[in-house]
Amino acid sequence: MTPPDETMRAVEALLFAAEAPMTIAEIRGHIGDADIRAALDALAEDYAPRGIHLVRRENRWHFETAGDLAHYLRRDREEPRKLSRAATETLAIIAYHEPVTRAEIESIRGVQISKGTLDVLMEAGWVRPAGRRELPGRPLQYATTPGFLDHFGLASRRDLPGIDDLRAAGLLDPVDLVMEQASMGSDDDEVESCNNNG
Amino acid sequence: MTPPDETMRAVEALLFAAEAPMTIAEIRGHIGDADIRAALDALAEDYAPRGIHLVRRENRWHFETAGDLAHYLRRDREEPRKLSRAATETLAIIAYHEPVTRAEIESIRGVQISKGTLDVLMEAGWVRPAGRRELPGRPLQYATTPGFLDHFGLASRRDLPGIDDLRAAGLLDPVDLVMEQASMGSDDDEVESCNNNG
Amino acid sequence: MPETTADDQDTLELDIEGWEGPLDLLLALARTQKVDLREISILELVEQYLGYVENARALKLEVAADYLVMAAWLAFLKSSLLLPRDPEVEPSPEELAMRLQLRLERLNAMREAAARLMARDRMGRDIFPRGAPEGLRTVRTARWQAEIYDLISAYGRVSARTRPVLHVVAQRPVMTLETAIRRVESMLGERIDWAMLASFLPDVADPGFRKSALASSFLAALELARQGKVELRQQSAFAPLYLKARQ
Repeated sequence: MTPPDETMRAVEALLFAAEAPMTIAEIRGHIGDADIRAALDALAEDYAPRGIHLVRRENRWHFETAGDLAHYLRRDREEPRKLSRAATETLAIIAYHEPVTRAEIESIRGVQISKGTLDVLMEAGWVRPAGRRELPGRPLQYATTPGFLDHFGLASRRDLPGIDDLRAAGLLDPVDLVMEQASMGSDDDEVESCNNNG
Repeated sequence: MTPPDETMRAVEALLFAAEAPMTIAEIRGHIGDADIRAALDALAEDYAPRGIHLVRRENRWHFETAGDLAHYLRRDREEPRKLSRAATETLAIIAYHEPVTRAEIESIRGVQISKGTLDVLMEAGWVRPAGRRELPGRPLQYATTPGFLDHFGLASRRDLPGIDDLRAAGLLDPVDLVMEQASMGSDDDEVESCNNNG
Repeated sequence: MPETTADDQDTLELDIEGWEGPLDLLLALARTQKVDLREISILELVEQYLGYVENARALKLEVAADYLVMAAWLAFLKSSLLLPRDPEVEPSPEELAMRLQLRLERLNAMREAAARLMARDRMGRDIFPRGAPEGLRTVRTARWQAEIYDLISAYGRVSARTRPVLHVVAQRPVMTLETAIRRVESMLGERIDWAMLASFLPDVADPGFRKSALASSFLAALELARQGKVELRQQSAFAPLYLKARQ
């Protein structure tokens, strides 16, 4: 790579600052009489190994970022989001009953689950499809993943407290139940709020 | 000039594609763990002889055209806003003294500043309100913005022309408003306007 | 130096527009003395200023008040500098003179700084950023969060909701119409004579449940009468209602 001469530097700056690709005639309009074509070729060669390329489309020239670096130009940002109640309940049912079909989850929950709920759990990496049940329609079954155990700090599913433990802990309290029933109607909204959340 | 490594190419592409100058932390957000600073330094060196320069403004980096090529790039009729003498002097006073109150600006210039002067500078994105001075009346202070450094091609305020000499000569010492008022009769109004300000 | 201009036939005006106030005028006068403002003679500067303003007044020009205030102050400064010193007076005239000189230096410095700033290569005029940046994208992905407590309490909630263990519904103090019909119908079969409606009610203390049972049993009586299974008799409005199975 030789040091660029004045024409190369001018063409380089011009194309960099240009709002659209330029023809050689347009470049000459700014820079005056010079071997624009030679400068373009030299620049294209200089930039070949770099993160920016000088590219010709039809008869217009412009700079663009190298194609193999495109993935750096997008940034993945993780944002913490709280799992909705519908999703948490669904996850709990899968954890306690796996492998379990969607129909079974709905029967246990007593409420239908929206499509998004299982998607969220799979996106989170906590739930996976676990084969099909040998029943008419061969419904898909769901089970938890090792990532699920990891996230909740469980050595195995047997570490989940049983129903008696839950009752002892007051988690089957009828008071909860009354409130539960009062708020049952809002279950669909939760799915909504889960999607809008964050 | 050595062939650029992957980090250099990625930083190069990223700053090239970015719509605004980026901090090292922002660059790392896209590229991940790597010696970004070393890559920036190497790139700045690579580009030094070229028509495009890699430039640092405070803690942000970006590419821009080389200053000596201005005559190829100047756009017809697109003169940046022509500033009044009052506005340019006010801008200089803010830049060299910041943070500075309106009364201090008026004391240095020896005249009141008209209402529009600060507005013009703020509209241009060069000046911002910078908190209040803990004085009676709690007058608003003004300071420059990153956009100011950008526009005037300054790496930081330390880069302001002649600032070290001016400081050494005591010409940037805080303005002693009380003494100034004692020595010059016409300053009462200025203090008034300072208190009414903001 | 600004010139006086003939505006119309009578009034002459000092070209005050040329100066941004007395300090500006002073600075211009000082620079006619010396480029280095630290070497100017303050006395000479005062003379120049007073002469300038005097000249303007001699020409019957309108001179703005702040120029006159400055003139008065400078005249005072001049006499202080010339008269024998009064050590009681603070600040001393020399110090006042030094301060005036510092102000002029300061204004001059900022004026020159402004000029140097404006002469720099400026973004959008001499220096350009990339004209058509591709832009960077941020793709937001959710990192789902839930605690083990959320999980097990959710399961507790689901269980509580669906397990028959909790007879919460049966405890509600209500007798449904269906129950009342079955009950009245079966009790009628065991009786031959007229019997008051009240005698068909269950023997419970809960007044809420009694009220519900009474209402439902009354409706049951009407429904059974409609079906032709019972005869009803009442002496007058609000009198006790008697039921008897129809044979």
